[in-house]
Amino acid sequence: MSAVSDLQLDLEVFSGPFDLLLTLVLREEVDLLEVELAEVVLAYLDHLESRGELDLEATTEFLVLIAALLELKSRLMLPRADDDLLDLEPSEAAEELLARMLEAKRYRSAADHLRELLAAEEGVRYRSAPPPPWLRRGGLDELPAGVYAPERLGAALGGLLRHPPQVDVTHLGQVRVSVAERLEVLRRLLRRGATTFDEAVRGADRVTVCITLFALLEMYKQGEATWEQSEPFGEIAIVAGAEPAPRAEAAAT
Amino acid sequence: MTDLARIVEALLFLSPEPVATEDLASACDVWPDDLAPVLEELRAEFAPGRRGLVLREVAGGWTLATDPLAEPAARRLLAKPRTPPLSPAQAETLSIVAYLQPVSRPEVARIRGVASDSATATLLERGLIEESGRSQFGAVLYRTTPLFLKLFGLGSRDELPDPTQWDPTPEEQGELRDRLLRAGEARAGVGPAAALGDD
Amino acid sequence: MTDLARIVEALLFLSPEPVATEDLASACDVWPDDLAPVLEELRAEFAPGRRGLVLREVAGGWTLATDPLAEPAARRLLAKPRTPPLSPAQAETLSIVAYLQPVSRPEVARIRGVASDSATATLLERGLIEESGRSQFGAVLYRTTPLFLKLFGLGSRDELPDPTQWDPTPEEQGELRDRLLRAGEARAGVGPAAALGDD
Repeated sequence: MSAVSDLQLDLEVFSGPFDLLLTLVLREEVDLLEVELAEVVLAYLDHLESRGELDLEATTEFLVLIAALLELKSRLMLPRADDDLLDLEPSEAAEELLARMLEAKRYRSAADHLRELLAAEEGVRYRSAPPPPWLRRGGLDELPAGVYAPERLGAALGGLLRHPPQVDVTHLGQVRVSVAERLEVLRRLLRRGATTFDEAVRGADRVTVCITLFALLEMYKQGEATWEQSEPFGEIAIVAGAEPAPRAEAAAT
Repeated sequence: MTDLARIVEALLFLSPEPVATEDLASACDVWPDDLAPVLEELRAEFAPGRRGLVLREVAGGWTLATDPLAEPAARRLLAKPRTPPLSPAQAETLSIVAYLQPVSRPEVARIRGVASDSATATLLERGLIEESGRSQFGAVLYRTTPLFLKLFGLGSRDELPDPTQWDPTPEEQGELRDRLLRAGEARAGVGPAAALGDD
Repeated sequence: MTDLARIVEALLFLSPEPVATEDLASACDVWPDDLAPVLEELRAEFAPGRRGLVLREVAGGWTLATDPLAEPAARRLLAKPRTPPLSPAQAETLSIVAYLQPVSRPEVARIRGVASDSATATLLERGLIEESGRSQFGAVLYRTTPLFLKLFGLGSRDELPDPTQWDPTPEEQGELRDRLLRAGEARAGVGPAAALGDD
């Protein structure tokens, strides 16, 4: 049983297992706008702690699910969002999850096939005895001078001096981004004045975008920030709210 | 046995790696076409079940290998275990590298949904995969090695079967989709996540 | 060929050293006397002039060897001198050692973003780099060798090409070492030590 399906929730609007919540949300029987997703995350962290072990597989599953919920909720909560933005059907969320699961399944099946191939090779051995002395290849010291081009070294070094575009941090990505980090990013940007959502998520992957949006919602709720989008898909301008809430961080992380 | 067949037999015995037909031909100072009947002769001579050795075509070349009949005795004589089996994580990582090479570790992690650092490290250490440069983002790329082909009995990567053959049919996919939506009704201690994960 | 003869053939093929009759017998789980006719059978099969391999009885026991007929071809196939290509991992590792020497293995791993043990081992084995003491933290330091200078056609380390022409971020400030470490860390993101392998 995975940790995710074991997760029991006791929220204001819903009490029961997490996967039932997911189902009810997808069927629109529970209003996602009323679900405190931060509470869900906290419950999950407590749950992990009580199990005393970190199951990466289950944790990732949870993150994928919660990210899908976050994205859904974010879209629902976007101020001035018109019908275009509200058209994410529950089936689209299901579609997204399905696509990921199919891809993973394809290579899991291929992996099973590889293991069968390897098992079928049981008992096949190759000779690994070293060649007889009269066949030993001479060492590199017998090669003439200058067989390698020094430019090869300069080029290799140059490649190592390159900084990746920011998007590359996603490669350690989806598991490691936290609401606290994204709050930090937003607050840092806002200290310098007004900013935009694009600025806050430049080069970020999808999950980071979701979490950033969630962090922004949290700041909005706490009166730390407000935002404005003048047209659908337009730039989202973010300005610091009148009263930064001292509790915000504790509530969101 | 012709002299040419005798020479090829000796070369295959001496070479630590499978030898391509062209390399055998140039070592024997003949045309590759002249070698074809010799390789057929040897293939018949070392056909499975005839001798203690079998002639195999793997990793783009020819090589001699033992018949599994000898495995228990070989284990007793050499006290060397054969290649250990792959863990599920290693096999998944290897299959993604085998099919999508060159592929970076982040890409493997994205497909598997979990970080695959230790599986990658083990596959590298066992020589089944190797680095093959860097992606445009600077991530190290990996590919499979000739040893991978050899140990899995493959002549080349083209012999890997099309992985889409394991995809669910459109009907099954539709069913999965429905289940994701209807999981509440089907739920009897099994959630949508778990139910899908088992498929 | 009997099963026992097939097994013995496979064992002699695998073993790098001559094998005593007793050892063959115990590996095959038979009495040495049972093996005598099998060895005679194989001796006839692998008699000189018949095949590419010859069964020999030497001081330590039994061994398969190639017929001298194959020697010229074997030399052409296996003993010809060749310049081993530098893999991407080896070229990166060697360039780091060449430009930053002395440099420690953990530093190489931090710059490359992946453990570089096998590349380092190969470069050491080929004599292109060597150890040069230890860092204040006890890590082994590496430097290039005179053989390295010779094979790259360099009179001294000062003749290494100026990397500026390959520098993708010339606007970055700082020493080469610091810049490499910063770029390596940027490529690794904020990830855990796992990315660095076994530092």
